[in-house]
Amino acid sequence: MKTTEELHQILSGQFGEEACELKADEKVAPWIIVKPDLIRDIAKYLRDEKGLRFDSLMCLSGVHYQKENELGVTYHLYSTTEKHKLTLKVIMPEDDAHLPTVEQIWKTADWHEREAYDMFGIRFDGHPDPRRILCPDDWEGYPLRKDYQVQEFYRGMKVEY
Amino acid sequence: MGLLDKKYQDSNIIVVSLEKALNWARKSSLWYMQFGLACCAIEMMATAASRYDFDRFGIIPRSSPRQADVMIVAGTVTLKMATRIKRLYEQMSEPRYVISMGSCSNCGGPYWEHGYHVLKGVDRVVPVDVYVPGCPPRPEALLQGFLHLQNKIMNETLVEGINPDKPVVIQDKGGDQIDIKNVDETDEHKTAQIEFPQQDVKSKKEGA
Amino acid sequence: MQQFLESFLPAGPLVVFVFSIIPLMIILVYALFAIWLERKVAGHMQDRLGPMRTGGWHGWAQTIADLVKMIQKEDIVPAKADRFLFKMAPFIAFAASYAAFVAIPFSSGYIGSMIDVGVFYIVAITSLLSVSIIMAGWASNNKWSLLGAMRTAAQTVSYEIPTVVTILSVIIVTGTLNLMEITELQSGNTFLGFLPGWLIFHSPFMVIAFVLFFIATLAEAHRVPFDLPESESELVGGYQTEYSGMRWGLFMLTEYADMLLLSLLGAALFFGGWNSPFGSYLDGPLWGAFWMLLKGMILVFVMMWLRWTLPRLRVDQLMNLCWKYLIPLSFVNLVLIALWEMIF
Amino acid sequence: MTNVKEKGPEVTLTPPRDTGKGLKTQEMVINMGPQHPSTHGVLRMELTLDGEIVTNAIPHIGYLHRCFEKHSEAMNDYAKVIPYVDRMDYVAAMNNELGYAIAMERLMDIRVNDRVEYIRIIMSELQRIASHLLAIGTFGLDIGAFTPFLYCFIEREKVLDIFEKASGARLLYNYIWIGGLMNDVPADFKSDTAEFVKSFRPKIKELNDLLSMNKIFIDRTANIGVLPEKVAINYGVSGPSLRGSGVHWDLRRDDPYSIYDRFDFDVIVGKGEMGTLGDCWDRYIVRVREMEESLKIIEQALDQMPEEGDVHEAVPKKIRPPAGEIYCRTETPRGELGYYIISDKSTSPFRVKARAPSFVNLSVLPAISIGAMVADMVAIIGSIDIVLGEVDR
Repeated sequence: MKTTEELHQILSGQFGEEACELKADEKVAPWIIVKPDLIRDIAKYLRDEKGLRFDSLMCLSGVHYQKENELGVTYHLYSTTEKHKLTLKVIMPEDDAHLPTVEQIWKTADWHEREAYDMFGIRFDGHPDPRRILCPDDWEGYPLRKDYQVQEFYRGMKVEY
Repeated sequence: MGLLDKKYQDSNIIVVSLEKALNWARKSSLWYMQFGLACCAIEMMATAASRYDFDRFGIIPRSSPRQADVMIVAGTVTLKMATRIKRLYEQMSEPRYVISMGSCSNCGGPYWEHGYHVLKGVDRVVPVDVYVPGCPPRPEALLQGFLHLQNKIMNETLVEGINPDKPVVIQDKGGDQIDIKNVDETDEHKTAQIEFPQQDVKSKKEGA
Repeated sequence: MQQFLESFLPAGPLVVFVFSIIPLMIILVYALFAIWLERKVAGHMQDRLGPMRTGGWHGWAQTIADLVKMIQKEDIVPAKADRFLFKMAPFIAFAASYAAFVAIPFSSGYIGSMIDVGVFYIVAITSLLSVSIIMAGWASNNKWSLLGAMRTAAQTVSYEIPTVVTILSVIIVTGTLNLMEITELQSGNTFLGFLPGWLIFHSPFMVIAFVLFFIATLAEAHRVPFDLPESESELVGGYQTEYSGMRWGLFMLTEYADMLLLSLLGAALFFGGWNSPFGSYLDGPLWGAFWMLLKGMILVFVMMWLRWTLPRLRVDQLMNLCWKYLIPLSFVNLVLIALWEMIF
Repeated sequence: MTNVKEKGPEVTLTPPRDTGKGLKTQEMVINMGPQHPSTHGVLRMELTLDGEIVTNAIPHIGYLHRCFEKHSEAMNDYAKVIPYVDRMDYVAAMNNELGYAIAMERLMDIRVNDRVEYIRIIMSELQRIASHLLAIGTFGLDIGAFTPFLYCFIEREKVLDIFEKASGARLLYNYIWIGGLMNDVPADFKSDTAEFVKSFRPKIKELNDLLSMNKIFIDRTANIGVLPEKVAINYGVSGPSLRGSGVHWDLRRDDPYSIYDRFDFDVIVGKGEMGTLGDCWDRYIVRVREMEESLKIIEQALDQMPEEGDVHEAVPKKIRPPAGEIYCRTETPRGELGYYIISDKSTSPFRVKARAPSFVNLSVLPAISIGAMVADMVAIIGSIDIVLGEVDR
């Protein structure tokens, strides 16, 4: 059982101060912001390191921060053996949103990453099956971006009411 | 319709009795296609189950569209699914009917405004005979919808009159009396032409 | 029967026609009744009512309405189907099961044809059914249909063996293949003073033979738990998937006719056929027909009962059951019955 | 924005094999769904078959994608999200509402009184029973047993009657609100529920006799679709599907929310009684036995429920949570339902992400279905118990 602060200590010791940044002043649970390139290594470390053992990825969500022109991915981790939780965040610029996949580390990420791609257009490098999951293959745009404009027709069917 | 579709110009006693018998047969044996889309499908199952019992009216499910008479569009029709609904409808053999069950398939329901992926009413894709309101409709409401459909079928005729391919307006006058009129095709009633992709299954070769 | 018809019908061909049409009438009336019964049985087993509206009293006209509706339905032949085979298949299926009725003794006064190889003929002609199902499945150009058809082929071919072996054990006792003679042998005499002289009471092994026969016929008639060819929850509709309207109706009719055929065969082989259960009381040609059909219907009812109770087997388990249990058991039983015959 | 078209993985068929007797065999691609009697809605499976043996299975989802997350962001009130939450997992609407209400209450630091808590617990446990009944019934239907399905529905209707009396709806209730309930339960709620609990126990036994211990049913489900513990955790499988693999994991006990810590109940896990640990039968029997545990919880809750208490006491007039975010998870009949809610201090949510248990559970399907037969495929899908409304959201 470790708190986010302790985990941040361990991570910054392993990957350097600049790799991860702790946000502890938030209301409910603190989180750690990590660099996009490092997420795969950090994830692997978190899963395999003794005493951490984050064997379960509870949730992976894409977020669009329109004001900052940024896209984010939030990872909610949990360890079924050590019983501790951790929230990781990755922030990327909107026009070049890509990060390494964690699909090989937690299989849960497979479909969640596809969903994040489908909804936000975030690309996950190294994902074995990078295609839309919910919307049809020939859908235009990324629906959950805040500036999303719905297409007028889809295969001859009017989309708007 | 199949057998005597609009072969006569005006009705006479023989035609009237025959069409009554044929209509009776069709209304008494409405087999619905066994597929559900969303929440309404659960209520559809409940209607078929013991308490409400579809079978009392001779309504049973068939899983193949070829043998089905009614398609109950039970739930939200998404744009991805709409193409399949259209295809299923085309696979059904005439005479075929469509019951739109629930607000979602009537008009988009709660998803009408922001549902970018929801078809706002299944009547944009296939012609609908009966709309059942509710979110989801109670089983009683679905049964009522079937009774309306039976009324409609009883008013069908072998002589030229109502063109079922064109949109109609139905007015319920109480009891068994209903009035059916063709209306002019407007944009509102037009069903969309769907462009089907070449191949749904991404394999190159046909197995069988 | 033929003489009776000749006494008031003028022309010879007409006599033959009426004579041969009788089983067809029986099948049609029976199918109308049995499909309604099936839905009623299902309904009452499931705490429902079943058809109630159509025709008034307990939905008695439900099947008639279904039939008239099916005639009105559009007859679809899929674009890429093999049109000839697709259209032929239901007719061959029905012809096969109708033709088999010719050797069934409906009563002491009526049998379609007194052929000496009656049982053999029935077994042979019903094999045509699986041919027609393969035709239907292949011609539909639908993969589900094809899977259903392949299952049928395997199932029918396998289950014919235990069927035939159990029939063989009856023939050891009776010494004839003619169903009329088999039935006649079962009349009159009694066992233990009160049991009718039916073959099922002949020896304990006969009971085993009947159970094996019944299981095998369930599979032959494609009823639950062996309804794999059309298993709805897996194969959509099996070989019938692409059929609509009356062509599908013919398949349905065949299925029910098959049930009756095999039940009547079971009744004739094991339950004394048209013999009255009360010795000579309520005997005679007309009562005979009544007893025969009643016995058949009771077996049909048991088939329905099973359908609404049991889940379905998987295709490999189906084969296991046949090859590993039914066939060895039926052979052992055959030997035991033969021994019983030698000793007593 | 560019129109990105991604092709799926190309299905590669093995080249035709010559069996040496002049016969050539080849694999066949078959499309199962979206309209298929046993895909529990609009799931589509692309199966590659070698004879009847599945060599590859690709699930295609999204045929019921109803834009839940977009709707949540578009609503101008947090309370308006609840009807959409209902429609997500339409078989277990109460549990979904409970999850959302708890997440919002934690974010806003709202405490509800005991009466509300107890009513919520009773409602969500009744919903669990109703949902499991549906899952069991349709599973039986997939295996080919029609009658148990209808028997399950008879019992389910009784639960729905209780809900209907309280909320006015049969399926989608909008009953559990943020900070309270829509209204108090009717006067005869206690007696109705107690009567149901009493009458339901013998029905479980009946169900076991008819279906669970049926030889054919066991043959069809034991040793099929074995989901090993490690794979299950790695895929994030939760709920009865995870417990069927023998993992003692239940959020009601391990990460208690609401007042679950006040009740005494067992976490049911699969034991591999009829075959291998983690097969379809284990997943099925976990659901059957969980219904008994739910009955236990309901009985205790009925005993302890206080008579007094205003169910609207803590309902906020204006829902304006402080800026922040929360990930809150609860145990629904299908597993771990998590809500990730980001608030930007306005009255409408900035982001609501639902971590739907069916979505995650379904993703394990290709991993456990290779080598099964087509008929097993149906059993495996049924035993995972998916609700497509939740998979696609």
